[in-house]
Amino acid sequence: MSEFPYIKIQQKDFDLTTEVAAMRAGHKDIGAVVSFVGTVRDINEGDEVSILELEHYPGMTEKALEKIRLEAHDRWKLESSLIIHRIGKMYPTDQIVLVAVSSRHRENAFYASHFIMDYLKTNAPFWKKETLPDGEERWVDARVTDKEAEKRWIQ
Amino acid sequence: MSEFPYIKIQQKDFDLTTEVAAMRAGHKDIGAVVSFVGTVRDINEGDEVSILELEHYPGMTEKALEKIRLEAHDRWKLESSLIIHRIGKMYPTDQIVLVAVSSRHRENAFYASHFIMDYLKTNAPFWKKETLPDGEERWVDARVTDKEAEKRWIQ
Amino acid sequence: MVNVLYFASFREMLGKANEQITADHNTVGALIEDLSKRGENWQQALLENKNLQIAVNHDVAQRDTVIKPGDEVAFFPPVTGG
Amino acid sequence: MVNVLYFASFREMLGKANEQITADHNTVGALIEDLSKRGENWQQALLENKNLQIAVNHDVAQRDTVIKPGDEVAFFPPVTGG
Repeated sequence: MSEFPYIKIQQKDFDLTTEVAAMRAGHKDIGAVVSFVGTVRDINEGDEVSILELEHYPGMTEKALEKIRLEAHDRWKLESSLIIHRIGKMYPTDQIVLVAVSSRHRENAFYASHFIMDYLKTNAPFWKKETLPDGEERWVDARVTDKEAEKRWIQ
Repeated sequence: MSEFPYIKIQQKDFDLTTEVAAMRAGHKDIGAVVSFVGTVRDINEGDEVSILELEHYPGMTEKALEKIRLEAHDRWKLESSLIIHRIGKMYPTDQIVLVAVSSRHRENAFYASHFIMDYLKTNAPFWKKETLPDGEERWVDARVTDKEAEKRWIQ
Repeated sequence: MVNVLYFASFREMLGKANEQITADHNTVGALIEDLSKRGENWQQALLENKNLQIAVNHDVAQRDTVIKPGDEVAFFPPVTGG
Repeated sequence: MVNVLYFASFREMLGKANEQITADHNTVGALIEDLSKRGENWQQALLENKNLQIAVNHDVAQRDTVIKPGDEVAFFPPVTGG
């Protein structure tokens, strides 16, 4: 068991059913499970994308994600939650990230998963580099809309 | 293929990975997939629940769900979506309903899936009967909070 | 002739899931008035029940919704799926 | 002595992923001033870059964050995961 068992940073792909079942295990009073999966789009900034490579800051990543996860638990009384983020090379349609949460009622699960994703986008140290069909590599720019999305959760 | 291929009313359980993959198939420009799974809680109104039985109105159910699904597509430019609702007898922790949607960006997928669930709760003709451990059966009352949740989406 | 369906607690309270009704009624309201003459449980379930939900041909309907021969009219309590 | 890390475009621009720096600096800002003397790319990446992100010991930090020997200081661009 790692220091943060509900945070996984891994190269390999994940199976939604398996991961959600693991997150729910041992929690009976669950009425709602929301899962978000972020996937590699084949288009970014109008250009076709062939490869997406994810780099991260080991150690800080886990700490940042755990902080976000625990804040979501505090604010929405979650029963359980799980964040998986892949690193390394990925291709269009591949799964990049999973955020899964469970709660008694649906509203909390919807808000908490949305909150975790918005904060992950602006606070977790991951960086994307994309390779175009002609071999050109470029770092993906941070989106202004992500910074705005984060603000909606400020209490 | 049924009249509404993205609506399934069935007794059997569903597999999240399989259903989400089917919903995504053929849609490449997806960056976000949100899945909601509603599950049987072992407690309702303070009482332990042993069995939950779901009844529905065949024909009207499919029509009502398809209407909700198409409205979600209109409002949030979804790439694809799927609604599965189980009927018959279920037990605590069982999956009852799946709403899965995909879109280019996450915000639309979060809102659309939440919208579909809120409208399903108040507009799709399903009824729940629960059996308590002593064998007592009772119809589940509609929740006032569900009617309120629906109102937030009125434009 | 209209096809009338009863769901969930209504089916149990009224003792039937569906029936063919031959009387001609212009509206759902007139049909309800007529059915309520069958007894107290019918009156309570349909006429006096402010939570009564109605569908005509699979669409949500009201007491003043017009019905015609061949229509399917359904009565049921507030829905509780999901 | 502090451990300094560079990520993503910073690593590529500056040509290194990490290094040990022995000079004593009281704050991240003082460390940046010092590193910027190495050349134009250092100056642009660290001193003049308003999008510069900083972490000290895995926590988000600012230019005025105090550092001490043994700390881990990281420089990187705005994050783009998820």
